[in-house]
Amino acid sequence: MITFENVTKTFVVGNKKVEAVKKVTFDIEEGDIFGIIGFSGAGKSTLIRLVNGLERPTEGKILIKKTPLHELKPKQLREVRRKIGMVFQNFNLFSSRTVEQNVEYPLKLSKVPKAERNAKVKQLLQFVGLADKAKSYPEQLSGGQKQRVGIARALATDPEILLCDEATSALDPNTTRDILNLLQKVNREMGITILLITHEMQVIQSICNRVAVMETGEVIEQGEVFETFTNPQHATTKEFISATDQSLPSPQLLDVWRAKGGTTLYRILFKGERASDPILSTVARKHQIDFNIVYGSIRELQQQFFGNLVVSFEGKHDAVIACIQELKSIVDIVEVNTNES
Amino acid sequence: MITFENVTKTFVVGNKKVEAVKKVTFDIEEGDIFGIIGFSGAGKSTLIRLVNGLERPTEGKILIKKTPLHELKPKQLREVRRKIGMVFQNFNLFSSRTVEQNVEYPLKLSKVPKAERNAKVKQLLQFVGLADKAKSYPEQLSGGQKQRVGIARALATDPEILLCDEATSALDPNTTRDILNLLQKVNREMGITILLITHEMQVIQSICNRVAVMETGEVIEQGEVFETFTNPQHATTKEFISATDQSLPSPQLLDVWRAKGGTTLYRILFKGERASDPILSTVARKHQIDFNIVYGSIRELQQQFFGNLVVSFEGKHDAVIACIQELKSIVDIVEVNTNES
Amino acid sequence: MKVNWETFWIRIVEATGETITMVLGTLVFSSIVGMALGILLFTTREGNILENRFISALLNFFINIIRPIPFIILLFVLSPVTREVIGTTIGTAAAIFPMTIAASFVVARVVENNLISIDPGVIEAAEAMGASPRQIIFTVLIPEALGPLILGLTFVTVGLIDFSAVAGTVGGGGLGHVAMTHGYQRFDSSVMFVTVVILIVLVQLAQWIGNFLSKKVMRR
Amino acid sequence: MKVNWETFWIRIVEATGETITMVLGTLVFSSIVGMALGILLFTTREGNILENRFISALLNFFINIIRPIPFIILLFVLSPVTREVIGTTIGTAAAIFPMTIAASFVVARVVENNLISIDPGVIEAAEAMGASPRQIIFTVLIPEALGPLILGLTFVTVGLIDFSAVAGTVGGGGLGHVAMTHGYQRFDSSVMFVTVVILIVLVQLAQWIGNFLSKKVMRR
Amino acid sequence: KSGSANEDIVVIGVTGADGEQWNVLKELAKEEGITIELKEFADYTLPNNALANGDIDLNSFQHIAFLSQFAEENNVDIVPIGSTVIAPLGIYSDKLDDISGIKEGDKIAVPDDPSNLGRALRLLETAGLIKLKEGTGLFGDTTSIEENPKNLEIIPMVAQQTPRVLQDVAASLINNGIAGQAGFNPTEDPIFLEDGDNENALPYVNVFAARAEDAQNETYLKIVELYQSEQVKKAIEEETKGGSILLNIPQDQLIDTFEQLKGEK
Ligand SMILES: Nc1ncnc2c1ncn2[C@@H]1O[C@H](COP(=O)(O)OP(=O)(O)OP(=O)(O)O)[C@@H](O)[C@H]1O
Ligand SMILES: Nc1ncnc2c1ncn2[C@@H]1O[C@H](COP(=O)(O)OP(=O)(O)OP(=O)(O)O)[C@@H](O)[C@H]1O
Ligand SMILES: [Mg+2]
Ligand SMILES: [Mg+2]
Repeated sequence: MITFENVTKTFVVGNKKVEAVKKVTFDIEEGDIFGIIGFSGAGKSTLIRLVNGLERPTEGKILIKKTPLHELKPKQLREVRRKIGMVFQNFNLFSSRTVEQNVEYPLKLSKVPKAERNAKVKQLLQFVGLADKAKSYPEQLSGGQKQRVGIARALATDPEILLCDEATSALDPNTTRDILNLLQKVNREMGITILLITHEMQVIQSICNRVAVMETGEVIEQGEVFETFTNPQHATTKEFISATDQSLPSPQLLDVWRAKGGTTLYRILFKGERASDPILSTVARKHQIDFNIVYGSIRELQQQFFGNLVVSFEGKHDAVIACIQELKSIVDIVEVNTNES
Repeated sequence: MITFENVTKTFVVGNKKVEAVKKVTFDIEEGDIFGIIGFSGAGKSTLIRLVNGLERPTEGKILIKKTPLHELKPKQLREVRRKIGMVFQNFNLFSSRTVEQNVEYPLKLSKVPKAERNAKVKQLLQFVGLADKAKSYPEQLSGGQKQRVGIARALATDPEILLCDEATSALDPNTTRDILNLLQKVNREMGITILLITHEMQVIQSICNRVAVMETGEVIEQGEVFETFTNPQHATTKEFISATDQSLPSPQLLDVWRAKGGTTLYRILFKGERASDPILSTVARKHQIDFNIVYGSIRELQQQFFGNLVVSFEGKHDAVIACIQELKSIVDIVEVNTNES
Repeated sequence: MKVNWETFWIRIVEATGETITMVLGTLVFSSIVGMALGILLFTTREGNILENRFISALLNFFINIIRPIPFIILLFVLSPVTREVIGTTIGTAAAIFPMTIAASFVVARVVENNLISIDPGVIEAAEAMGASPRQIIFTVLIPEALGPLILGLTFVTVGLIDFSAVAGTVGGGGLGHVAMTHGYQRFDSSVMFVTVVILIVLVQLAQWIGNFLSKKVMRR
Repeated sequence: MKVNWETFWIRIVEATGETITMVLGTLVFSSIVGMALGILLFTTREGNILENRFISALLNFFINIIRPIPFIILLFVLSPVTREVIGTTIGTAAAIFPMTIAASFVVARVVENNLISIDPGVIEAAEAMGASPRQIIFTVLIPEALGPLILGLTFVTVGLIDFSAVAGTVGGGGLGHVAMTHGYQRFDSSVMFVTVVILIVLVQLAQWIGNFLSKKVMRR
Repeated sequence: KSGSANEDIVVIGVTGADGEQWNVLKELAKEEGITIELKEFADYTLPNNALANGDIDLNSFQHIAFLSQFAEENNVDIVPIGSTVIAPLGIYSDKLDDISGIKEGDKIAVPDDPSNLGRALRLLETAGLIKLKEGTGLFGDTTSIEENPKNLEIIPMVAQQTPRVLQDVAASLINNGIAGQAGFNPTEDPIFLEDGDNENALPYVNVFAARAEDAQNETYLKIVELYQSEQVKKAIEEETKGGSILLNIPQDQLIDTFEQLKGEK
């Protein structure tokens, strides 16, 4: 559906060059919900803006449905763009239009009849929870409300591709969940391909099937979400995952733990089927020891279980050692260094 | 430090009235990191803008250090404002100034000598990771970079009060963590009172000591963070907390669980000291049954442990019943209804 | 020597009508032409939707050729064209034509100036939705800049009222002309005073309408 | 009746100097006065930092009193003041004074028009940091609108070059006056042509400088 | 609605600066069944062009000298068909009582329209203040000055402005018609006056002009005749305080002067 071939985008600031996107190559298949994650300034927005030609690559090419973007005539480019919805990071709402007029705008461009437009706008506003703000102007909206208008506007024309640049960053978890569910729904029911940028691993975790991790312009890792989460290759990816999972307690908390005479902590990683087996409890019981879950989580990822727990074992020293030994053969288990975390 | 006395703010849109803030009364003490959370459009931004007089209350009054804002002469109001830093939800950077000039701006207003200004700007930019963007203009920055400039600018004058309107919404978790740590640091070391708005419970959880929950203009719940988290009174508050903790697996996952013949699930709530005792394992071992942690997390909250786990028990039916009975006397434990979650 | 007010007030009424005719006529035509030129000036700028160095340079050059020519000389130069288009070179209608030409270029600059302040982000948003340049012009540029544009056109209108005095020279008549010939040239301050007062009233009216409309559009 | 170019070119050079003097002189003074007035117009608007209904209405009224008065009449009305301030009512210096008065009001409107497009958010940000109205004006309003402001001033400058022709008729001299008297009125197209070409060159130069500066300031 | 064929309505191009006499003339013409429509111009070129192009039927704002020059330069067939007034040019001052009081470096305001400027320079020459170059015709300008012993600063400006700047100059050259309108007494105030009766003044006689083919149009000649009436004369005298003098010069003589001037440069 969308192919990046060795794409580089360089900005010139004064006499400095900023390589916002560096030699990026990857494919987004039809029907994907493709997530892009990366630190602030990694080049995510620039990358997504290349897809609909808002930025032109300095090098390389972008293909949409096998057609290279740069070969399109202006009119053809517009045709392509009509089928691509975009939610902007900074909303870009028309200040001269009310909420409903903003959402109606792309429908007008596509010459949809008035009655149909009205119905669609109403339905979308209902969905994003802004039915009562239909007649408000953007400057009369809160940050999250603006973002929701942007989302409704991008969805209005039932695009084939949806580009979301941090579409839920200003939203509370409930609204985020609703929006993400909607995205998943349009993806499933209408086969819309979604490319979404986020800095929240949870977003990727909850709806994406594929993910790319960007760092300083490069895509440093990409693949299936479950694979990437459970077996991250790159340090940055690990950081993102651990940031979501807060896989270790804070140093302060560890201090508290130690001060109270807590014993050695172990971090155990579960994934896939494993998470649903009572490994820990079976092994511990076998060795006649207790364990205490100090920290960590077991979550859902692409409808599989996945998690890590920080535990301490309490019981005879030998038994603990044996127990850990046995666990090592089944799951990933490492000692947590309580001096530095 | 900051007192709201029965404050109401009404906007008029066309001939409709929007009550953005409704009869709000509360206190923020010196040294607080006070978090405000609420759904999009709840009135958070309006509330925070009342503190430095960017909005005037329709009713009620706001006192800063016991001085009512509305009684201040323009010059006095400016004096007060110089001691209040503000991070705007939509950044509001000066487009005619470079990154460093933006950060320098409030220092210039306060007539800080050039050398000192330079040093301060350099230090702040270093901190927010934008030293290499010092000469860039706002439109050349990514969303997160703009937000970081806004943060640096608000901190430049070492204000006594810091107002943060979604100061980390556009930031990746690493940067967010750094910023939050910084806020905590300035709060601790320099006694700066912080009022922050967020829609992420994690933010509140990690640095706030007090929290207020807003809904449709009203403050529906407020108090110590630990108290509020562990014992939320209001449905909305519970929703926020559960949204963070994703305390239950998704219906899909539960289906999978059931399809695989999984047994009844129980949700156990731990808090405070309790979390660090090996309750679960002790009791289970005693009853000779195994348990499997299917879902959930144990986290840190205000340097205490806090969490909930969804577990299944495997063993003889009677033993399981007895085990659950015993657990009930120690912790909160409820059966998870796998038909509807 | 001084005018006889008993009969002269009719001339003043006529002149007021002539001024209004000239100004409104010119306003209508020059708004259309000037808007088109101004939009072209803006959209052909570097990095804009119809970026075109050549047209941009040409337009800039051309507009600045017309503006500095003293109006009466422009009038003279244009007179063959005026005769072709209007059928005559004197009278109110004949004044509107060269005034329109001159005013269009003023409007063009004012329009360009106002379009420049539009947030590039919203233009980009429309582009991303597949809006054609034509659609962007009519559904984004004009509506987004409408408030300031109205103020800009009001500014031009006020200028036109002043301008019409010069155009009066060619037999277009109007208050400015009366002020000049019967007032200034004949040293009759009563005429000067009356005409200027009427001019001021007209201008206040125009400005009031402009302010009202722009405030309505801008909601601030 | 045709001029003798052997001697006349000196007059052209002189006239060019006079035009430049008048335009630059007027530009400098009217920018200062007009900027101040324009800022006052903007800041006293409803909901703005110096909101003041009375001053706002007064200024609006006053500015629109001066603008519609035909320049030659304004000149006449102002002549006692001009004599007081400049010492005489004839000559280039004496032309600058009434031109400045007239142009200031034009600049004021242009400035107001450009300030209106500033994002209210940044003004708010400065307010929140405790900036005084004076500081907001100098550190926010002017810098944030500088690009369009420069274009606006360029627009006025081009207008002034045209304007100076009228001022020339009362003894200010300048190219416009030469074009009128030696060219137009004497049917000498060579003079018309030469003067108009010089005027156009001056205008292109002014516009080029304006475009260059504004582009530099606006980075687009 | 205008055009030579129309017998009843006559459109006359005038400068608005002329006054009451036109209303008087209108009344008189009405009695004769002629409707006069006035088109006011503030410029000296357009009324001739408008006449040549048939936009108007007659005009009356210029003297023979200007008309001849216009006809020559623009190659149009316009001729004088009747005389109106002559307004001698005077030197006025509010500081001096005598022309001899003009000092080194003084400022002199002169009208800037070509005919009056040439005429003004002539008058200054007659007054012995400057000397014009050999062969300077009726339309000299400041570059035609050969000698300027007192280094006078001669400042051309719109004719109506010269009386207004008296305070700022040593002397102004003012057309007596204008001077009268400006409130001077044209017979007593000038410190130096053009000789209106002189043969030399003939070029400065104002005329009605028509397209050549209309030179003998009866309606037009009737208007010319009506202009010479007592009522019109009185109106002119009142308006200009005697600054403009009504002249009745036969058409032949006007044409002669006109043709003669056309030959001059
Ligand atoms: N200037 C205004 N005019 C009219 N209504 C306004 C204005 N500003 C805010 N509102 C309305 O007031 C309510 C509260 O807005 P506010 O910006 O305080 O919400 P918020 O809690 O900050 O939301 P978010 O999390 O989305 O930023 C919203 O319904 C909004 O539409
Ligand atoms: N127009 C521009 N001119 C110059 N530099 C730019 C421009 N746009 C982006 N950049 C730079 O390119 C880099 C990538 O920016 P981009 O907006 O793609 O980041 P991002 O990954 O979206 O970050 P964020 O999560 O903060 O939005 C940044 O360093 C930014 O400063
Ligand atoms: Mg971005
Ligand atoms: Mg908000």
